Amino acid sequence: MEYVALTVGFIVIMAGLWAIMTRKNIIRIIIGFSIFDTGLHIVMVALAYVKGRTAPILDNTVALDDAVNLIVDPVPQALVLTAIVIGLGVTALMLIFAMKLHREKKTLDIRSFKDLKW
Amino acid sequence: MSYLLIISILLGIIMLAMAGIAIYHKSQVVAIIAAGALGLFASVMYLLLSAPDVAMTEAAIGSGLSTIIFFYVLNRIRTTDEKEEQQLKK
Amino acid sequence: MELFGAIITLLGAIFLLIASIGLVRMPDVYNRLQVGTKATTLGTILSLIGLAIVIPGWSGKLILLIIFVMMTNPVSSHVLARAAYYIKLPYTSRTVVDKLKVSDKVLNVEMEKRYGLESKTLKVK
Amino acid sequence: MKNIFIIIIIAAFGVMLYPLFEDFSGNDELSELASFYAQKENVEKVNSANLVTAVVVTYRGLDTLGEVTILFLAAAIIAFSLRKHSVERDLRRNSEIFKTASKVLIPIIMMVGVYIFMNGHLSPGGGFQGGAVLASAVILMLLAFPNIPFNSKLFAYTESISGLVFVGLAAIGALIGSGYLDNAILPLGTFGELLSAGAIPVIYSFVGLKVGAELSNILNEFQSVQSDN
Repeated sequence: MEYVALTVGFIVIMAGLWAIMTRKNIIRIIIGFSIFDTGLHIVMVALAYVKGRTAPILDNTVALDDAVNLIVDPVPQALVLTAIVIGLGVTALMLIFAMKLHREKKTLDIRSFKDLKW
Repeated sequence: MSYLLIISILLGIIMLAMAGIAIYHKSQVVAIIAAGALGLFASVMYLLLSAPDVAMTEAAIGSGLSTIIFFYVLNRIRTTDEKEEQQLKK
Repeated sequence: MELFGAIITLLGAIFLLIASIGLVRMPDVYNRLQVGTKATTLGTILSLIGLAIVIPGWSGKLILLIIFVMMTNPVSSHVLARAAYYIKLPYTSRTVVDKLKVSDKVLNVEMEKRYGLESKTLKVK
Repeated sequence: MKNIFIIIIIAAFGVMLYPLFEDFSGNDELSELASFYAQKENVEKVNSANLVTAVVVTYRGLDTLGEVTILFLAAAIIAFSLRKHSVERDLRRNSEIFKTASKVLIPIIMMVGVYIFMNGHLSPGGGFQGGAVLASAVILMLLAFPNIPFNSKLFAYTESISGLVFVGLAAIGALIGSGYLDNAILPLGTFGELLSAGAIPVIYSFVGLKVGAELSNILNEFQSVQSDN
């Protein structure tokens, strides 16, 4: 199962990169960025998985004494937790700038923004 | 073949299809909704990988709030475009 | 007892399956929304009741969940159908009656009588 | 022609990623760091049932602080970069069903959010998830009552006070505990109860309030953008 998740994560990352590089509409580029983000999170969580174990929450089913042999790795999960929230903030920022670009040029086509091109 | 493996393969196929729709569909609205659905299926995948915390966060933020802000921006851009068209007609 | 709960959960799953078949099968947005709301509400509630029978310790939280589903699901589909109506999504050719048009007209006339013309829409700053 | 270059670039990226896939042979046991966190004496030092919460709040607390700072910066830049020339615009009237139902639902959703971040050390959940649920209650309010006077000052004050309490509790941990963001400044309690794990529920609740206020502010900015000129 973790192999499937890892493969899917990699392909989703590639799809996001492809969308970032080939699409012409800025909204589509931002969608590609969020797809890329999701793929990265899947890869990180899949790397934390340990075969046949449960979530890192100690309760009646997971004994405190034997927790080392029963739970999956909590550290990448904690990192992904913060990464998702940061991803929302960054996406909102990108969308605001897309809106400002649209206000300047009245278009969202990336090919019409050539101000820095000599 | 355990049933978890079959479920995860099905989920993976659906997620790849969602990514394809999000990149290549003509309508931007459908593309945004497909990106949100990708997040939703990813949260089910996190649940299979025994990460319930991450699954909750992804379901609330990745597929809920980010879709909503995409739609706000899309609505804003569409209304300004409509206003300009009306001005051009005048 | 466990078997009974499992049977009820299976019944809920069958309702959900029928709902998803109807979602593909129905001709326009409004019919799809109707199928997707009624059958999924009943299916979800039945699955949760079955779960509560199997594991009685969770029944408090599950009853809260059932109340929440019963409140949110119809309201959200009502809002969706209203939005779809006002952006003029097409009906099927077999639609016969449009009651919202009539009631909206009545409401608008009444509102104009009471508050004047502006009350048709909402002014937002 | 251009697409071929892009395909080559992506293929190169894939080749870079491939060793990660090749070396991954399916973990059979925990890594060294994680098994340190999961040992009995170390779990009892923190006394939090949810190990992810323990990692987020205490062991990796500085990461959380940086994350909250980044979110604050994003919200601040969004608020700065928008002009505020609001004009009136026409909206459809919301239906009575929607308004009444949202009046009932908004307190329930907020309560669920508070429950999620209060129980972050016992069950799945925590500050970020609870904050997101709070923000979704706020967006339901914004959709149901679009001309409600949105008190953004209240949210700003909530946000800054929560940030101050977060940093202050961390500094108290450095003063009287064993280090910055130490959770043993409050009594640890018994394992698995609501009032246990020292300062973790307090810190995580304030993180949840902060995240909820920031996300609500971002959403309100996006809503107000709809009607500017």
